[in-house]
Amino acid sequence: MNNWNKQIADMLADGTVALVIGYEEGSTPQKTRPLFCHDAVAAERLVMDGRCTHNLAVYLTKKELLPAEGRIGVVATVNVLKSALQLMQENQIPEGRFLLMAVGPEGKLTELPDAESLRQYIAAHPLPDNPEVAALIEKIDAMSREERWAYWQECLSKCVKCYACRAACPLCYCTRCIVEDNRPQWILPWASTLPNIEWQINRVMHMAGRCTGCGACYAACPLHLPIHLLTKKLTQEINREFGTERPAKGNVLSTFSPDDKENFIH
Amino acid sequence: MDRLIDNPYLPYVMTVERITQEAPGVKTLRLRFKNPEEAENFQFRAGQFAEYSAFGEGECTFCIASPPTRKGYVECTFRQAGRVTSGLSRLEEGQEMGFRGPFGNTFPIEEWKGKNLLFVAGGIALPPMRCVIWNVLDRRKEFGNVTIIYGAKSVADLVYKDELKEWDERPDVQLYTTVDPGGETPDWKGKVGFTPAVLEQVAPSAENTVAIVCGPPVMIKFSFPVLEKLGFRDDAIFTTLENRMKCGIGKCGRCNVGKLYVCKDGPVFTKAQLNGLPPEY
Amino acid sequence: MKNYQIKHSDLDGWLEKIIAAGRRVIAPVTEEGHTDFRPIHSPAEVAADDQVQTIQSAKQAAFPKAETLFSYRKEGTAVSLDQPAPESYLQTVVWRARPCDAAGFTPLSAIFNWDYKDNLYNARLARTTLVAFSCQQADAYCFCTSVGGGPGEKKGCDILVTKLPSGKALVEVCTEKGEALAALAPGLFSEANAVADDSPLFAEKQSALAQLPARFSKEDIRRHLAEAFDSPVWREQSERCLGCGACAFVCPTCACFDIQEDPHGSHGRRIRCWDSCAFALFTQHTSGHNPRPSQATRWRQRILHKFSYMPERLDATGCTGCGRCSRACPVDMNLLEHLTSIAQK
Amino acid sequence: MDENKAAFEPRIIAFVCNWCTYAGADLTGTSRIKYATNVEIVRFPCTGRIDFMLLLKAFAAGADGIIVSGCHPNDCHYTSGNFHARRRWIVFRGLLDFLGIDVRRIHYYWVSAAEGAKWAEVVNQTVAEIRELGPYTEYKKVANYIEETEAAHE
Repeated sequence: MNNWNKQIADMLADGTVALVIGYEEGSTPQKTRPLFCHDAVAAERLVMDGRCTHNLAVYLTKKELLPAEGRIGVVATVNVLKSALQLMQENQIPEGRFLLMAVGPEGKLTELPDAESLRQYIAAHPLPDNPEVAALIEKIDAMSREERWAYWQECLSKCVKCYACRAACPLCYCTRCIVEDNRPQWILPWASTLPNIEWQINRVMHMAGRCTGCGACYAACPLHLPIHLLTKKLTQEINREFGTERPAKGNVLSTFSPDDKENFIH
Repeated sequence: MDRLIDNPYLPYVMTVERITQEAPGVKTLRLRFKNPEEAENFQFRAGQFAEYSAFGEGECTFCIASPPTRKGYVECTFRQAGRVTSGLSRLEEGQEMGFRGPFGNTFPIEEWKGKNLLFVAGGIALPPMRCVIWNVLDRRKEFGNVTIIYGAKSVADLVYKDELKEWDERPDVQLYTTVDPGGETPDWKGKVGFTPAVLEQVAPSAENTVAIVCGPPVMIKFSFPVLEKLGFRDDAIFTTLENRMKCGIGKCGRCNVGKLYVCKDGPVFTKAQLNGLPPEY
Repeated sequence: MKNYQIKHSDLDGWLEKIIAAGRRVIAPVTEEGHTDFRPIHSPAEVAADDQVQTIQSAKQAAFPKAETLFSYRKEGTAVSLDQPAPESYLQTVVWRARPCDAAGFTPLSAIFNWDYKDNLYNARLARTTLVAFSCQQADAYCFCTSVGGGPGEKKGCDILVTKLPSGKALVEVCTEKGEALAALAPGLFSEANAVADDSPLFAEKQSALAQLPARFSKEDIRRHLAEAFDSPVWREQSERCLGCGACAFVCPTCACFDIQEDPHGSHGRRIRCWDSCAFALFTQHTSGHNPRPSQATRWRQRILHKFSYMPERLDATGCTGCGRCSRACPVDMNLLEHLTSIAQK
Repeated sequence: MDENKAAFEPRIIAFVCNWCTYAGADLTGTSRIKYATNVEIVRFPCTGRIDFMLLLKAFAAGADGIIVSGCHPNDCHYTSGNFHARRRWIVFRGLLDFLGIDVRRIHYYWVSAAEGAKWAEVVNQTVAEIRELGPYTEYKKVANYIEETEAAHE
């Protein structure tokens, strides 16, 4: 047992935390999966390494899974921390409820009890940009408009509307999603090309300036549709137009600057 | 229309013949078959339900509220709540809509011959019972005492007001209407109190009696123990379940309670049956 | 029905004839490293036969993700209805399905016909010919042998092709529809013997199949499930479930659907589309009341429906052991693992 | 301009704010300025209230071009609705372009209540440009598509 597993087992045993969400070995050696530890024994199963890619922050807003009392520990990757911080900024989770923990390279456990410590940790551990994603976006950007339309039309015609992209995203926490509204029925609820495209446009627009770029939407898609390119592209646009700084409260689209560009408005 | 294949999702086209505003947000539609041949072949029994279409909005499930003893039309009573019920509410007399049915099982009325009948209903749940009540009243001599206890939130929320008056005036029906505390008007002559409490007060005899209970889950929950106290056996208590459904024909996968499909094995269940089912309703 | 042999190298020629006959052919196609069923127009588009399985099942041939139930037209107060003619459904060939795909049509047909007959599904299925290829490999998610299937199982196939080590393929024709497909390329086939249990051909076929020992039996599962409704296992297994519909949509036997409206002013269509019991809104009443209010109760429904209710009511098991749900699950809910743990409780 | 394009009458949907552009369009009429009749106006309280989905719905319903117009910056009846809208359109345009949706078909304008003549001008200009682009068939094709399993759709 790693030292950090032992530390977490102790926290569960002495009641410092009522539940710990982390990762365990998955079905195949290539993957891990989320694990809910309710007791010290289960903490032995916790792992943390490069295979841990699920964004566990998605569970932080699911009240039915969380004990009513006590703190909840999360053995988190940087992507999880980023999403958790965003959730705090959007007032979706209270600061003291979760004890986020990062595991360092030598198995050192760092406790990040509040938003400020999260901010500092995230700043100190910048994630490299994924060159594959950047290359794909460049490839699509280089296409003619007609080619881009053909590309996305073909790609999104395959979508089966399982909403795994929505379910896996920590920031898709609406209790009633636009696709479930039927008065009016904004987006037709079955899987076919146009409603699929409209669904993605909605998902992505609602992520504007909020997306932390973790790629959970893409990882969750059973058809491996590159929908993360849409959020990534949007983030690029926002960075270019409005800078990389995000408002501390609210989001890019709930604010404005009188100097925003308007070369497209006549 | 030529039915190319027997398509179980293809509704009958019905004409809205009469619209009655029963209570705020609650309407009864009387529907007649557009095609007389379909009317001729149409049969149903008390307790069965159907799928009602407002074309352009979708389909919705309600019981058939008119009795099978009244031929030539069917009626449904519904509260306007979502997209489809709003669409149905917008229909005007003479307009056409869809109807798919009848589906589900029935109240075993034939087995009730010679017995006393106790109806306990709350709010918008009188419609499934109304079908049985009129069926019974149309064949009044075959049954014993008929007692109806009907409660609603307020006086305005009572449905079938004319029929309630008619039942009240009949010497062969005991009718108790009640409204929740605070729901009464100054000239309200009925009872004030929740339906289970009124049931306890009226205390009908369980002797040779069948109880039919329909209402919101909370009313059913509190009525069952009262009936038990009054001596009703579990197989003498009938109710209907109202799980969400889309197809009505045992395929879409929504309405099952354990291994039973409400749309096929229900909607009518005895309390004895419910005792053996998981609480998925 | 007859058995034939065909050279491996002639399989593409046969497929070409099938395409030339004007059938809609869907077959495994590999794009960006992922293989799934797609409509094809040439044998060259078909993926190399080295993958265990496609992402989605073959059910889409008879149960598309969205289809028209009927259309309506309003004129004044009147409404007229029209419905799809079964003749308009395309004659479809599913090329290189797996035996577990073919097996899925038995429970699907049971659901669509156990009481009322769903003739839309039936008409599509009647126009679908399944050419399954025996599995030469299995992966960590496969468990067909635990639920009554097998890598060389013919049930549900119109034709089962087994590539033999000899360079020939054994073509077992199971139905008239299958025979019609073989008849499109008579020159490519030579007749083969019946595959009796003790024949050399049987032994040769067995030698070409993936080895997959059964891990449990359907009966074990069903026996345990009879007492399991209130078990804590549902919550334990479903804690990480995200409540998406991936498992249901890739499943060869999941048939739960939604009925929706496609209005365009005075005319429109009623649509049937795939739905999933994992969605919270699946059973939610208009009032907000939900008979299956948590992910744990929805996971329980999924397992009980497939392994308890369907066997009891429809005499069919809602699982062919294809493992697609486990492969598709974003959080690695492994059905084989979960069933094994239920069977061992 | 070839014959086909001349015969094509673009269908333009205009989403406008109540306080500036709608009043401006009203002024166009009362000033008896003649302009293209291809436009159908949908009035909103504010450009900030125009959901991006409405633009997509307009295309799906058969629009060949879209006009979005409201108060000039600093003239918003609700102080900042048009600023919020402007920011939303910046982001939205970027996304649509990446998806290959033809952003040349969506025209944004500021038209005040006093600019009746400008309204006539922007409509005429939009109609001319959309006429040049031709009907937006590639979007309509997708809108009416449901499945490839029926012969009728082949």
